[in-house]
Amino acid sequence: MSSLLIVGITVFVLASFIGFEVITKVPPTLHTPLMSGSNAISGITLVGAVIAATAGGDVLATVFGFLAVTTATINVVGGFLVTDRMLGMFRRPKRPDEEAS
Amino acid sequence: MSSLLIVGITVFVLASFIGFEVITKVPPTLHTPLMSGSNAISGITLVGAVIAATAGGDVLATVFGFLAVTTATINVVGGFLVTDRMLGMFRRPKRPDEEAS
Amino acid sequence: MRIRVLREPAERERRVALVPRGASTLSDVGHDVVVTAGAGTAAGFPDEAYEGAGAVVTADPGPADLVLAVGPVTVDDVGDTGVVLAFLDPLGSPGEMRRFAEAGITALAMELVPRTTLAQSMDALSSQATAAGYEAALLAASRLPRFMPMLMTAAGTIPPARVLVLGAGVAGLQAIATARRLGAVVSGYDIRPAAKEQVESLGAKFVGGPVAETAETSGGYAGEVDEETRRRQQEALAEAVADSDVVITTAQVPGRAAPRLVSREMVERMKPGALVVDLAASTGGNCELTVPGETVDHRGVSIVGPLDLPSRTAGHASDMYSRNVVSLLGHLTDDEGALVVDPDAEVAASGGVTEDGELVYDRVRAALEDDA
Amino acid sequence: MRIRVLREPAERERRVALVPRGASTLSDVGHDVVVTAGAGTAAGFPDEAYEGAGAVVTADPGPADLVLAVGPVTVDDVGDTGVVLAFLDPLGSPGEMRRFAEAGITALAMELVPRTTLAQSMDALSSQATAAGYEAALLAASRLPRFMPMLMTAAGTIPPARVLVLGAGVAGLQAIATARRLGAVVSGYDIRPAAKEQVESLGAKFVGGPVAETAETSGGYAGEVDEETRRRQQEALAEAVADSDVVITTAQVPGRAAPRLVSREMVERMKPGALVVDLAASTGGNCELTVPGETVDHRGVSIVGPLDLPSRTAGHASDMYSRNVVSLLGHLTDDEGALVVDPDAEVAASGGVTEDGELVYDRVRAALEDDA
Amino acid sequence: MSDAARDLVYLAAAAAFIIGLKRLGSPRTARSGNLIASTGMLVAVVVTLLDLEIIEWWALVAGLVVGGAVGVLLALRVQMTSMPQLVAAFNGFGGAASALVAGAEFIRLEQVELPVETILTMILSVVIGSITLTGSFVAFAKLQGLVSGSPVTYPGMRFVNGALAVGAVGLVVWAQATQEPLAFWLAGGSALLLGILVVNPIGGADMPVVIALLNSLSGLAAAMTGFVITNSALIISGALVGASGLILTKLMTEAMNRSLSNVLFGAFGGGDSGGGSAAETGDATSTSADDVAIALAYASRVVVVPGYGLAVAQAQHALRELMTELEARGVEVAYGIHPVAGRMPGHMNVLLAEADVPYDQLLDLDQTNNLLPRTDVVLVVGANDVVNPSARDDAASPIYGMPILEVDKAATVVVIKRSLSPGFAGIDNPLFYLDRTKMLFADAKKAMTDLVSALETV
Amino acid sequence: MSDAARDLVYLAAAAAFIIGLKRLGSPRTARSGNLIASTGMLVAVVVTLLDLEIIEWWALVAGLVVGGAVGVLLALRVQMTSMPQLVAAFNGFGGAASALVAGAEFIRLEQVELPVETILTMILSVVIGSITLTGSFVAFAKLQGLVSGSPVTYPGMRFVNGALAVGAVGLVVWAQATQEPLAFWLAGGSALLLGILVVNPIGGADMPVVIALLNSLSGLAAAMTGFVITNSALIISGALVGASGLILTKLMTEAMNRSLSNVLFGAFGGGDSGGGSAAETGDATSTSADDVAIALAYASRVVVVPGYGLAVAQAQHALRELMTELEARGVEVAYGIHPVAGRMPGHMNVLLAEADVPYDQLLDLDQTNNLLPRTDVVLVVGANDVVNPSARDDAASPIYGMPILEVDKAATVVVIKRSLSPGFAGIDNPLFYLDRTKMLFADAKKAMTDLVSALETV
Ligand SMILES: NC(=O)c1ccc[n+]([C@@H]2O[C@H](COP(=O)([O-])OP(=O)(O)OC[C@H]3O[C@@H](n4cnc5c(N)ncnc54)[C@H](OP(=O)(O)O)[C@@H]3O)[C@@H](O)[C@H]2O)c1
Ligand SMILES: NC(=O)c1ccc[n+]([C@@H]2O[C@H](COP(=O)([O-])OP(=O)(O)OC[C@H]3O[C@@H](n4cnc5c(N)ncnc54)[C@H](OP(=O)(O)O)[C@@H]3O)[C@@H](O)[C@H]2O)c1
Ligand SMILES: NC(=O)c1ccc[n+]([C@@H]2O[C@H](COP(=O)([O-])OP(=O)(O)OC[C@H]3O[C@@H](n4cnc5c(N)ncnc54)[C@H](O)[C@@H]3O)[C@@H](O)[C@H]2O)c1
Ligand SMILES: NC(=O)c1ccc[n+]([C@@H]2O[C@H](COP(=O)([O-])OP(=O)(O)OC[C@H]3O[C@@H](n4cnc5c(N)ncnc54)[C@H](O)[C@@H]3O)[C@@H](O)[C@H]2O)c1
Repeated sequence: MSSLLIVGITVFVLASFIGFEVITKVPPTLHTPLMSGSNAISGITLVGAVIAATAGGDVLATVFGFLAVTTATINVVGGFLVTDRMLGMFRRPKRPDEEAS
Repeated sequence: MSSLLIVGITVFVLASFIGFEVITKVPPTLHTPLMSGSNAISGITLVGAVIAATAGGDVLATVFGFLAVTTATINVVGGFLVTDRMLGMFRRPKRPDEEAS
Repeated sequence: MRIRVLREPAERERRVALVPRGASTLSDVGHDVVVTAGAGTAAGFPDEAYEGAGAVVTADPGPADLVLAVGPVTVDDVGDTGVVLAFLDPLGSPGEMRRFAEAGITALAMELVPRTTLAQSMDALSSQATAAGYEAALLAASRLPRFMPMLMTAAGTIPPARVLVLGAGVAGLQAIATARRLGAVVSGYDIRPAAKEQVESLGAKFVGGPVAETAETSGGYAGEVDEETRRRQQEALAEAVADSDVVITTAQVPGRAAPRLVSREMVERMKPGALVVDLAASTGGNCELTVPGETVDHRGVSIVGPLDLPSRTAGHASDMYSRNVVSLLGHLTDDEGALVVDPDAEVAASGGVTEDGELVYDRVRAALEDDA
Repeated sequence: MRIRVLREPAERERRVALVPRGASTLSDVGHDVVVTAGAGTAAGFPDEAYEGAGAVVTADPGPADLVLAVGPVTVDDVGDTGVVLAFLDPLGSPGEMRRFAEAGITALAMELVPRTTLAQSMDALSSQATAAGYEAALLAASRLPRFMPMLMTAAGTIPPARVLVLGAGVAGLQAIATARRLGAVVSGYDIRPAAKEQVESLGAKFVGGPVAETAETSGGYAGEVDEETRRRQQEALAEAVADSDVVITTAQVPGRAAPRLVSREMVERMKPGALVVDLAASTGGNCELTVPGETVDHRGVSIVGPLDLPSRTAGHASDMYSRNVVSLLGHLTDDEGALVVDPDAEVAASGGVTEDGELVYDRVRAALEDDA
Repeated sequence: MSDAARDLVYLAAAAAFIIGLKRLGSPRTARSGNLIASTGMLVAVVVTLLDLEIIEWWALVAGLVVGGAVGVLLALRVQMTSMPQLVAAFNGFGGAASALVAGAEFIRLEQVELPVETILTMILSVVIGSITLTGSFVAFAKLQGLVSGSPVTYPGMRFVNGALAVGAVGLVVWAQATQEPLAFWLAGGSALLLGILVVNPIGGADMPVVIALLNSLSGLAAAMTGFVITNSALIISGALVGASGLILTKLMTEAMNRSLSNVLFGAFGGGDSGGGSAAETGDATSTSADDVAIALAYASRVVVVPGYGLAVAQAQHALRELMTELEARGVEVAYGIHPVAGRMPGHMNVLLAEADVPYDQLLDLDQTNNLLPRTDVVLVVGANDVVNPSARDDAASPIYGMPILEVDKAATVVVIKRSLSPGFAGIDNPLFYLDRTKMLFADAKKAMTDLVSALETV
Repeated sequence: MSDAARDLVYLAAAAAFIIGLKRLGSPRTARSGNLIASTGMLVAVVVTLLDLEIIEWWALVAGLVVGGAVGVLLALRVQMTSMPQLVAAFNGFGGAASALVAGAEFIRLEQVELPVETILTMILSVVIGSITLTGSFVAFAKLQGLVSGSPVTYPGMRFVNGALAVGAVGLVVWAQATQEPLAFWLAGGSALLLGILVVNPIGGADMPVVIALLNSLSGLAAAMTGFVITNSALIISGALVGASGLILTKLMTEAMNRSLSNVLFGAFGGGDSGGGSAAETGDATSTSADDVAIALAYASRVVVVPGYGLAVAQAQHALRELMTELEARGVEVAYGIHPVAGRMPGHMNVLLAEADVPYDQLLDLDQTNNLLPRTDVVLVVGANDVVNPSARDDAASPIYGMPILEVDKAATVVVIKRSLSPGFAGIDNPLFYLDRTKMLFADAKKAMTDLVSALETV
């Protein structure tokens, strides 16, 4: 096994730990926005898509790249926007003690 | 900068995130045991010490290595043991509903 | 419609059937309200208050379309009227009912208003039982030569009084709540199975004893129980009664003598200084030793059979009764304000005893035929 | 030592100074306890119970070393004895105290036992005030022609009664607690600054009014207040009194007439059906209209001046008094069981009124000299 | 720009994702979390472009323009109620992207002899991405009502799915060992099929859980792509989403009182109108203490309507505690008391006085009905008949004409009781089936305690 | 053994540390967490040995034997009360080890031209390790009473420390730029000095915080060593401890109501007997709601002694709630009522009846005193005179002879009141200064609410 792979695995494992830890108790109302937001993050594959689309070579590969950029962009742009829209509903009333400050 | 260093930094940052996340609300009674346990973990430097002590070469380096192994071992062995001793005090009474099962 | 408010004929009765607020409601919808002078004084409603509410106060009110009273009243008490509305005790005095019929007076008995969810605002039995239950607990507390609540003081620890409430209807539940408020340890018992949950819903204990699925008739009333059940009841209750400092009994079966729940022997096993308050005194009492309207001392145990409990909180009791009456009239009058006693509408049907000179209530007729 | 338990001379007094349990404690440590026949009956302690506790019950008990009574008692009541222990009201009847001195009887007044943390188990003022406060609230609740608690029912919403307690000493606080238990909205007032926290510690509201730092004397009693404070007090209380359904007054100043807190005008501003219960009736009353021992009706407001409140819960009140007495005797007797009235020990010093034929209590002497 | 600098920027972007994800977990910080994560994404893409040796322009520009436009359009136009299916669709696109990148790489490197691990991650990326793609779109179709939302099963279904899965694994092994294009593409194709077949039997009500799981998978696909193109940003973010998606899936199944295997293989589910995270009981919508706590915390006025159930559960102290907590947070609270609530006149007064509820918070029928239209949340605790709208609306009802507390005038109605069973009057209550009504099925005391602790996390 | 395999094992060990650390944070899992972490350590060391090309044997063996023996001896022999200083000492050893490894590496590679980053991490490792070493041992000495525990300051102290710090940084820069051994060793030496000078001015009561911070530093040192020898196990574990140590430090300062800068530069602190995490007020030991919650949760019998303060705070409902929660956890609870508690006869009865405390849980004086010697925790809530032992022990006391509730017979006494001020009788209460007494200074109602929420996390 290459050391690059080992590094990849190490990073993968550590990031997974973070993923497990970072989310603990989330109220059900936030389940959908959270899912949507984390789905947008998984659109990071856009970075790969950009590389695939611009690397040239086989036309089929470039077409694949084009499709990849398109779908990934939909995922990223749409995902973050729609998450923000969903979260728009959380506006809290001012507490009496907050009004003073 | 070497890519090894970048990898090191990546790993370091990810592990730090885990460190920040993994501990959230700890009751004060556990502060000392937790400190002791995590201190024992930092004794991982023993791995480095072992390498330093066995690599040969300069005698001074080996002497340093010996000292490093000694101190690191104290830290690791003593640390884990004493943590366990401290935690010995947590024994909970059986609840009525637990006794059934 | 000319509505007359009676000054109650019964001696210890301090309530009044309509309070000034009710009088003003009725005047507002166009009725003429006439109040016998002094009718509300004992309940804390002076004649001036009625005048202020648009009623006419007079010593001799003359004929009317409708007479309101708390009751019970006789044909002589009501005088010249078309309809009378009061607690008429139709099953207890069927003869009087026949006399109403003969006099051509339509008699509406407040106790026959159905006990449904819908009719609760007209349910005077409930409102007056509320007052009775509350006053029963207070009466017990002040008669008792000891404290109700637990007190741990420098002069010793005083254990809480034990209160047992037999019969957990409206009055019983209110007595339970009031005794609990005062800090007593309260248990309750009733023959209806649903009562257990209700007693416990007030934080009191339910005393194990026979419950009879069949005991609950339609309308939520208890029926009479057979001899075997009675015997098991007495057994189960004997211990609980003996342990109690106060026993409040409220068990009733409509139209029948009150069930005998506490026997002489049971009283004799109670501690000296203990107390029995019998709310069923008027129908013969739940305790063997009860003398209606009096306090009996039996070997250090007092047995009180009060008849005037709701009158002890006459102001509020009248207020509630008055609202019940107004609410019922709202149901019984048509758009022009005339009284329409429609035998098919549930509320009125069950309230009516006599109509057009006839006895329309089966059980009264039955009672009279039994007599005959 | 021969200890005699008096049958209380006062007519309405149902308490007894020593209950059978106390008698047995005293017999056990070697005293001879003699009980006048029938002494405990009214409190629920039959003669047999005393006999069972090792006491001698007789109609004519003869001479004794120590006489126990609830009081007040005269020289004639106690007969031939060395010491008498009772509520003697030394400041109210200094003449009687001189007579005790002349008769060579050592008079120990229960009301002079100091109100310190240490002496609480002998503090009969506190234990009897507890009973009085509790009974006062109950009396108010049962006399009131309305409910204490709030009730939202199908027959209308009944607002909670408003109860105002003036004077938040032991009895006042207990009255507050009991009225709160019954669901009333309670406020309290006292001249001592510390009382505010105490009233609030029972969940009641403190009525704004003048408090006087100087009002609290050593021992926690209130002193007399000057004219200016009295005026401001009346002003501040006028509104609160007018708003109340029940006013319970308990303000006392030891050895003086009770402060006048509720004037005729204030009563006249109260609602018809409202109630004043004056616990200070025996020392003249906090209300201008109070007649001790009677109920006055003034324009629809009843003013009750009960004198027998602790007697209404005679069983427990006697029980507590008896424990106070036993506890005090424990302090006053030496190892052989003989009574040692040591004027230097705090407890006894303050309890003693006469000794060796002398008046030893300054304030009584002063009162007598004033008279002379 | 040096590789090192680029990699450090990727690290920063990954950190932004981590922080963003964390903040998304709490209502107070969620919005800013989304902003942080999206900023991280922008930075990562920009640094990639700067760093890139661009050989072909058109595919990049066209893809960004088309994708961006479609994304914005969908995100802004779609109705709030269709959110779950939209997320499913986005997720499908993400899976497709990962598969396509790996596919493109495979094509480009077809002639090169690749190390085993590279082929393996490529195939995994394609397979996982493809399953995500088709699975997500089936979920989308079910939620959107394009196909029947009810579970679709047929005899031997498990066998077929199993065989297909085994086949796909075989193809993966084959492709990985030989770098044979046919095997590679066949594996991808069977994954597409598998996605459809696995999701199809699952009912519409369970779809949110399925989407969460597919979301986790799309993270995994991105991570695999990261291995393929040796890009740590993809590996970290992919792993992050993969792991947190699993946790989220677990949370969601717990909120529905289901287990994951139950959802995936149980092949049953509620009716065809499964929306949001709410499970269903009949036509009434049930909810969780956590959701109610949020609704309460973000309300400005809450009215409690207690009934006999409060008394049975003896929950008055716990109720008072909950209300005190809400008051401390600046919510206006009141208690609406119906004259016949409970089983005796004044029953509620007895209980609430015991719990020391201030009298001035107790409102009678008229006061309450005046307040209800201006109330954000009304909390019906163990009451039933006294809030039954048929007394007002249904002339045939045995209680027609009785005045009721018109809780259906409030913005949100939460009803706490143990089941849908009727109250004293023995009649059904249409309130429970209103859209604005959420049922919290629990003993009243337990519900109160749960609400108090749920409130602490809001 | 291949490098890849070794690295994977290291990764597994790191995972064990992460899991272990997480479990150490909750009383229920702490012990198993420690076990998991130590297993990870064993695995990491063993795989290192297997993988190693061993040139010199003696240093390894001697070091392991000596270190192991000393470690075991210290861990098992030292008294429980000396735990904080023992942890400090261990921590010092850990820091020393990191510094020594980096030093050895420096010596070994003296002749080789090293890349900048390698030297930098070497020096950082030596410097941080050295500060940890001396700092920890000063903390040890203070706690052990070897030097005065009170803050030691002198005029110009800050200036001297600042200068030294600047000098050390200069040396680091110099060494890093030139690989000059003199600069290297001087930097290490000044770090040793800095450790002493920085910790010395801090008072004994603040030492636990300092140790936590030094613990975080020792993690950092290990991580730097990891960079030096390019070992991911060290980097991960070191970063983990470094980060979690910071969080722990923050938690501890919060528990003491201090800020970190306040601790480090405030140069003040309590007396010289600072033990555990408890802050001090006079001679009484104050405690936190979290600690009391643990004590309550792990007790088998708890007796509450309420007093006037409970009434003033109107905390009866909250108290009842706390006790109900404890009962649900299987703790036996009772209320010990002193006859004169409060300000009127029966005051406590009124309150507790209002809160619906079952009568059979109310014990009078004698019953309570019988039970107290068999009680694990007695919770004195706003009571004072009625639990004053001088009424029993001190013939000169004005309340001598009054019967009291002998709460000092219980294993642990927790007193909840707002201050040390006296009660009604106006006399001081020696109970507050007993070793077994912990004071929770707070309004009784607030304390109850805090305890209830603290209990949830136990
Ligand atoms: N006030 C009076 O004087 C009086 C007297 C007699 C009769 N009534 C009648 O009683 C009714 C009162 O109305 P209401 O709304 O108060 O009560 P209700 O209509 O009887 O409904 C009470 C509801 O509480 C729920 N419940 C029972 N135990 C519970 C628990 N432990 N936790 C949570 N929920 C629980 C029950 O549903 P689940 O089983 O699903 O939990 C039930 O549907 C009216 O019909 C009235 O006419 C009143
Ligand atoms: N029972 C009776 O009949 C009666 C009548 C009159 C007098 N007394 C006397 O009163 C005393 C009763 O003893 P006790 O132990 O109950 O009371 P205590 O000795 O008066 O002590 C009460 C303690 O509660 C604390 N406290 C006050 N408010 C508080 C709050 N909001 N939160 C937390 N703590 C609070 C106070 O300390 P902090 O200020 O530090 O918080 C105070 O030290 C005895 O001396 C007794 O003789 C009794
Ligand atoms: N629908 C409504 O809204 C509504 C309103 C008020 C009352 N109610 C119902 O009406 C019913 C009667 O109430 P009430 O107070 O007028 O009853 P009541 O005065 O006729 O009787 C009092 C209680 O005595 C009990 N009892 C009778 N015989 C007994 C025996 N042998 N042993 C023990 N207990 C015995 C009865 O069960 C009843 O609970 C109750 O079920 C009540 O819930 C309904
Ligand atoms: N040390 C102890 O343990 C202990 C025990 C019992 C009582 N005490 C204390 O003894 C004191 C007296 O109690 P008590 O009940 O016997 O008092 P009390 O019967 O003499 O008087 C009753 C109350 O009336 C108040 N009062 C007097 N004049 C007033 C005026 N003009 N306006 C308003 N209020 C007025 C007094 O302040 C007192 O609170 C209290 O402070 C009490 O706390 C102490």
